[in-house]
Amino acid sequence: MTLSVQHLWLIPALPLAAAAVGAVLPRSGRVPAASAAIAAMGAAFVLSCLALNGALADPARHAVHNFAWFDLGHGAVMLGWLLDPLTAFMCVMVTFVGLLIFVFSLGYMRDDPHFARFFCFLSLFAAAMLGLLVANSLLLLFICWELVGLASYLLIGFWFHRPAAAAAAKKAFLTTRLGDLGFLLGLLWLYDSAGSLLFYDAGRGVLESGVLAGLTAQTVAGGLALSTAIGLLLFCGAVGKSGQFPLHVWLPDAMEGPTPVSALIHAATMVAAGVFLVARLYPLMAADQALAAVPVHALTVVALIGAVTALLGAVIAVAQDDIKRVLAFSTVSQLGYMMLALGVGAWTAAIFHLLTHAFFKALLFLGAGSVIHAAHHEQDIRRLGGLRTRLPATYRTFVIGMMALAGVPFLFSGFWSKEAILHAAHGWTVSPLPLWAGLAAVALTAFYMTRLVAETFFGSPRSPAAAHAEESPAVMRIPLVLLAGCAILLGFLGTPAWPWLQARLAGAPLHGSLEHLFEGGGLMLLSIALVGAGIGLGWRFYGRRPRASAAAADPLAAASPTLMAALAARLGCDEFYAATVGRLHALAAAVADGLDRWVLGAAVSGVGLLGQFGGVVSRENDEGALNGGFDAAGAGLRGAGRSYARAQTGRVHGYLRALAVAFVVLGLVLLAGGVP
Amino acid sequence: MSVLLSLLVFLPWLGALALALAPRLGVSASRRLALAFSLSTLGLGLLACARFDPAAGGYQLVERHAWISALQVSYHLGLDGMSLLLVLLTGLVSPACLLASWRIERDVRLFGLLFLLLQGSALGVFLALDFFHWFIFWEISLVPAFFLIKLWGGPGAPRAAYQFFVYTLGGSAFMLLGFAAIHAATGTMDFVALAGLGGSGALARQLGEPAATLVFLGVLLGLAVKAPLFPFHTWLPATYAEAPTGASMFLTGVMSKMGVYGFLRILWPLFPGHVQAHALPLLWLALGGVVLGAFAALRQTDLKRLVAYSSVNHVSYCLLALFAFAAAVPGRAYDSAQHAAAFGGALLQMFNHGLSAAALFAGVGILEARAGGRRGLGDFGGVRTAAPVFAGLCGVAMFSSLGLPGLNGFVGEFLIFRGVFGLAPWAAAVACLGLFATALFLLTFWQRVFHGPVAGAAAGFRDVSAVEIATLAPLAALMIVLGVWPQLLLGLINPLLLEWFRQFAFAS
Amino acid sequence: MILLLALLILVPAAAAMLRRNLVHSALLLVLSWAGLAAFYLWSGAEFVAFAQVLVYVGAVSMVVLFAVLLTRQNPDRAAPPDAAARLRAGAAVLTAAAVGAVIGHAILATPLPAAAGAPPVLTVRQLGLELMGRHAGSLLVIGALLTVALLGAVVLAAAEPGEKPGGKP
Amino acid sequence: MSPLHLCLLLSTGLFCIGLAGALSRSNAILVLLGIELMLNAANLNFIAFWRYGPAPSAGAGVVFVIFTIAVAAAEAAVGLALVIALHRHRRNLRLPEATRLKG
Repeated sequence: MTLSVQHLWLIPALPLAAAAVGAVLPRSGRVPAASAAIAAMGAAFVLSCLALNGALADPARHAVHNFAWFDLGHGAVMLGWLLDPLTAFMCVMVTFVGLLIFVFSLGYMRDDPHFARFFCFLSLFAAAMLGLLVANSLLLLFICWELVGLASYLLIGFWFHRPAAAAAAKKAFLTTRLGDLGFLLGLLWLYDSAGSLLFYDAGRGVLESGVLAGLTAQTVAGGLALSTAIGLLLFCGAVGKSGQFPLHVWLPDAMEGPTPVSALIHAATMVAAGVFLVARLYPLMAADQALAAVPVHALTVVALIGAVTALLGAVIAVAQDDIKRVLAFSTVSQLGYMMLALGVGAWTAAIFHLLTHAFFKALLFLGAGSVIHAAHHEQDIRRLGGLRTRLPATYRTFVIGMMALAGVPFLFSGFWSKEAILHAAHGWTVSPLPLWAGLAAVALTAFYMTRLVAETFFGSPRSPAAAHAEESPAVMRIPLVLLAGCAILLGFLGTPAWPWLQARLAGAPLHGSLEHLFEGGGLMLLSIALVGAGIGLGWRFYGRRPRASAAAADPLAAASPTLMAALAARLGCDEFYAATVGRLHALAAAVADGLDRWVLGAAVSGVGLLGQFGGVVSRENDEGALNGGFDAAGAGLRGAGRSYARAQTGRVHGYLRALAVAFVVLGLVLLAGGVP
Repeated sequence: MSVLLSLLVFLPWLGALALALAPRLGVSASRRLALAFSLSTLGLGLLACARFDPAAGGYQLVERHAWISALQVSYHLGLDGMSLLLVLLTGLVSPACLLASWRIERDVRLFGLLFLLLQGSALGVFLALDFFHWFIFWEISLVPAFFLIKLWGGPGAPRAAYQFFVYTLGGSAFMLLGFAAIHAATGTMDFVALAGLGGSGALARQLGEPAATLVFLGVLLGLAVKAPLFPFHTWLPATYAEAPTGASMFLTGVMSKMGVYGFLRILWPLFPGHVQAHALPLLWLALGGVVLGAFAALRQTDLKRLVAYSSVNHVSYCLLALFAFAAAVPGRAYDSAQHAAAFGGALLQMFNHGLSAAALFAGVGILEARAGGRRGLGDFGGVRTAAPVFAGLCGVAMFSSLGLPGLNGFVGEFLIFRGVFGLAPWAAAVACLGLFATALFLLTFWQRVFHGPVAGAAAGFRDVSAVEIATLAPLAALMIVLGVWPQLLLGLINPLLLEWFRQFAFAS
Repeated sequence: MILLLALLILVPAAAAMLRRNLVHSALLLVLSWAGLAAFYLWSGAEFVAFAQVLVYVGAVSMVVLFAVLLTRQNPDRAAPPDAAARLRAGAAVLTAAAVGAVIGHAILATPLPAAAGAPPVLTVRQLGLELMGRHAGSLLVIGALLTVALLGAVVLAAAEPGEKPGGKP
Repeated sequence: MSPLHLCLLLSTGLFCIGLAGALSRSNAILVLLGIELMLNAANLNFIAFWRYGPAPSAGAGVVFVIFTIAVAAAEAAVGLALVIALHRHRRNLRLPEATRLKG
């Protein structure tokens, strides 16, 4: 049984319907809202599996169904659905992880008064995300891209009465929107040059060779190929959405949202949308690879940004004390990995890592959620500790997630996907930087995850909340166990010996043999050694002698206080932006505002020019000086009117007499001038 | 010959007359009567919509009677896709304005009377096809607007009203002079006839240089003040801020469209050559409106001023599309898809902005009413906690204004950007700045007022009443519908786009 | 003939303007208006003549008389002509004379057709067709004007509500 | 001297009498009557031109006169109503003293 591409719209439509139901339900409609959401998600999961089944039958085929959104008289604006293995795998992942997280939320959000609204927003998000995946048009993708941004905004700010949450929501929306402006410009440029935004359209789509050849043939400013310029602009959107340097600042703050939201949106799915975008547009991004004479290739930029982000995220994660922020920076770092993989040409490896990461990162976040739920919303790892015995199920699954993330060899999925990326980076000839950055991040990841586990679960409880933690209910534990299973099993879909997933994604024939398992063994050994070193060091600093109290100093901070302080402050990125971009905006606003008032004065009266000079600074001054000019002009008119009014004596005889005299004068003038 | 259009124009005036002749009408009855007459526009507009054949092109449901034969003036009403769009907009926004003014207790009868006068004259502007009565409607609209602002406005209202009146009247005076010259040269003031002359270049020849340029500038000035085009917008923030909520809604929702309508109906058809020759500076001005309007909004602390500046920003998008099209003409082959996108986008944006800006003003009006006249950015906090339904409706309007896909604002802005990018890429790039600043100030507004702990005037904030829901909900629902299904409106204007394309493409 | 008519028109008019008694003035004016009607009759414009008789001799004079009677002043407040009034009268006569001189000069300086043809024939039927045809719009406007004037006169003359008749506002 | 000249002179005379009266008398009623006389002079002109004019038309002059009479009647009605209102407010009809409407 398969789902044909014509009916692919059902997958996003089901959660959308659930969101609509949730939106009209009253606050008390907790059960219907949640059951609608979960049922819709379950159905979407089944449909996604059917779609995958269909897509795998012919993996090289891009099945499309295009239709006109609206007609302008001169050609319609087209949208469409696309079914290929990339879409299908992503849909299955999103619906499955989403379903588990929905179930988990039943427990986590049990006591929240806005339970129904939460499920409404979650369903809205799922709908938008799935719409993004099945889109066969960059425009539809962009629309859903913005809608996931909206859902993210609503969910980060779910507890909007907390100023921090409200500010984080705004920051997330604005930062991603900054990237989206690049996306929009790229989209417009692409539309303008290609005349279409459909990905695949029987030879006329923008990802098909005919159009791509046209795009690479033109050069624009700086000698860039047109496709490079468009690709880079589109990549801006991915940078914003996927939290890549330099627009990564919003992601850690987004942890102000409820933890299931962090798991679903800011770890597993939405932030991976940028990676998905680049993977989807891979033919476009890679179109300039054949050109030798261009200053830079689009993918080179992607690889370098990814490398920087992977390293930066891992470094900052070392010094974070909030359990969710550690995971957030780890997400930044892992997304950097994926970008790196895309940049070095291994887009299938990137998607492989995306899928494995989605499962184990969702697992980690839900585990963190379980801890937070149990410990009465205590998130600071310095004040946790000793939860190993109190939360055994959470502990076990969390450690599986940690091992997968750290890349513990052979058994865990993260190892295989990460190896695939490192292998590809090793083979990249342009620059060794991605490989080095990737290897460094491997060690750092192992280190900070060990730190996180040791601080949270080992030692003794360091706060009353931690001491009285109780294991979460089954509705929260079962998703953890399922995700943990996936975190292990999924890796075997893409081992070098049997790269089924990669082959299916690329639509290539599968060549599996056990001999390939240890291909590039030297690199694999090196990375295993680095993982071991990271875990060992982490255990040495944090595991062997757990900290005694919440106030005790961090062992690393004791060794190098300045470095750790800088890292804890996230290397000052936020401050830097506040000082530059924020200031710039404030300045532009002041100039615009001042100019406005200035023009007012100049245009209307031309009076008070002197006052304006200082007036730009002070608002009140401005109002007085400039609008004063307008008033002066008005007063002048009124004065003239008053002097004229004096002639208006109110004596009827006077008027009549004036009339007569005027008539006589007029007659005399006419007579003297000679009447014709 | 149908009298539908005359009915459309004069039924609100008839309503005003009815109110004028019923001095003892009670407060509630006055409100209802005014609302009923105001709703007539929507009903008749839909009727016109049903009778309108989009495929036919040209003006439909035309009414034409000789009027003043000495001046060759005729009473000439007609409807094309653009007029229809704006008539529908007026029909939607006007009842909402009256509903938003439901809480006014003082001189309700006079308020309704003036408002219906205003509504009728706006409809007259959208339907008249002869400059003579077009201008009468255009000027008459100022009078009720002036009194609405002056009598029911805030503390600074008298000055704002005078400023509004003098500024716009001053602008129109030049336009009148221009048309006097046109009439002297051609002997007609009929738009259809003049458009024919303008399209063939005969109008400019008959006027001769430099008279033609002067006339062009005069007409431009009159329209630029009304629209407003940067830098002639300075009357706007004070006026919108001081006007009562219903009047602000109408001013931004409908009257600002009168200016843009004039650009499309008069300036361009009559002076295609001049528009093209001056398009580049005009394009810069429109860009200035987009960018500076958004940034100026960022600095406002008065919510009404903030929304007013956002209005400058949004209306400038329409003008941006028009001028980008004009600027691109010399030395560039036409790409009809870009042209269609730019114009279609401009028309949609007019409609969309009418809805979203009116809804935003209504929202601010509710805030102001609840807070006893305070409407500073810092006077509120956590309104969403206190009034979730209100917050939801305002949120739809805000995100529509911000251009979020899925809501109506996006479609228009996307088409505008699509067109502008193809015609003047740098302008689109610069305008993106405005897009970002819009998001910035709207989200700041949203965060400060609706989020955070309940503070300031939000304490004891009641959620929306039935009347307020009736004001906001239809607008919000339409925003969603039009965001998903823009064909609903585009179907009305598509043939018009083709027609314009033929006209303008060969006018130069 | 015309001189006779001129006498009939001008003398009562001048007398009316000079009399101090308003009732006398009004009655003298009726005479003058009747003279005008005679002039119209003589010119062949019968319909106008009848209109003149009806409107002026009949209606307006009555209204004037009513107004005079309604506003009859107390004898003690009718002040005798003072210096200012005399000055005003002198100035008025001078002005009027100047106007008359200008107009008269203009008339005499203008060559006008001397021959008087047969008076044009205008039946009432023709006049009616004329009124309802070419001038239908104006007729409507005049009708509206009369209505409005009637209403306005009633509103103006009616005692304001709450005001005692004769009381100071 | 053609008849037209005579008629015009007659109308001039009437007009000047009316003007002199309107200017010299202080009583509002008499001022109004003066104005009525001036209007009558205008009517007289219309008829004279209609009768003796260089281009006698079908009936324009007569129609005009009828209209003028109608307007004059309206004017008289409103004017006398004003007179009554004035009297009610000021207890007299001396126009030189009625200057409340000055600018």
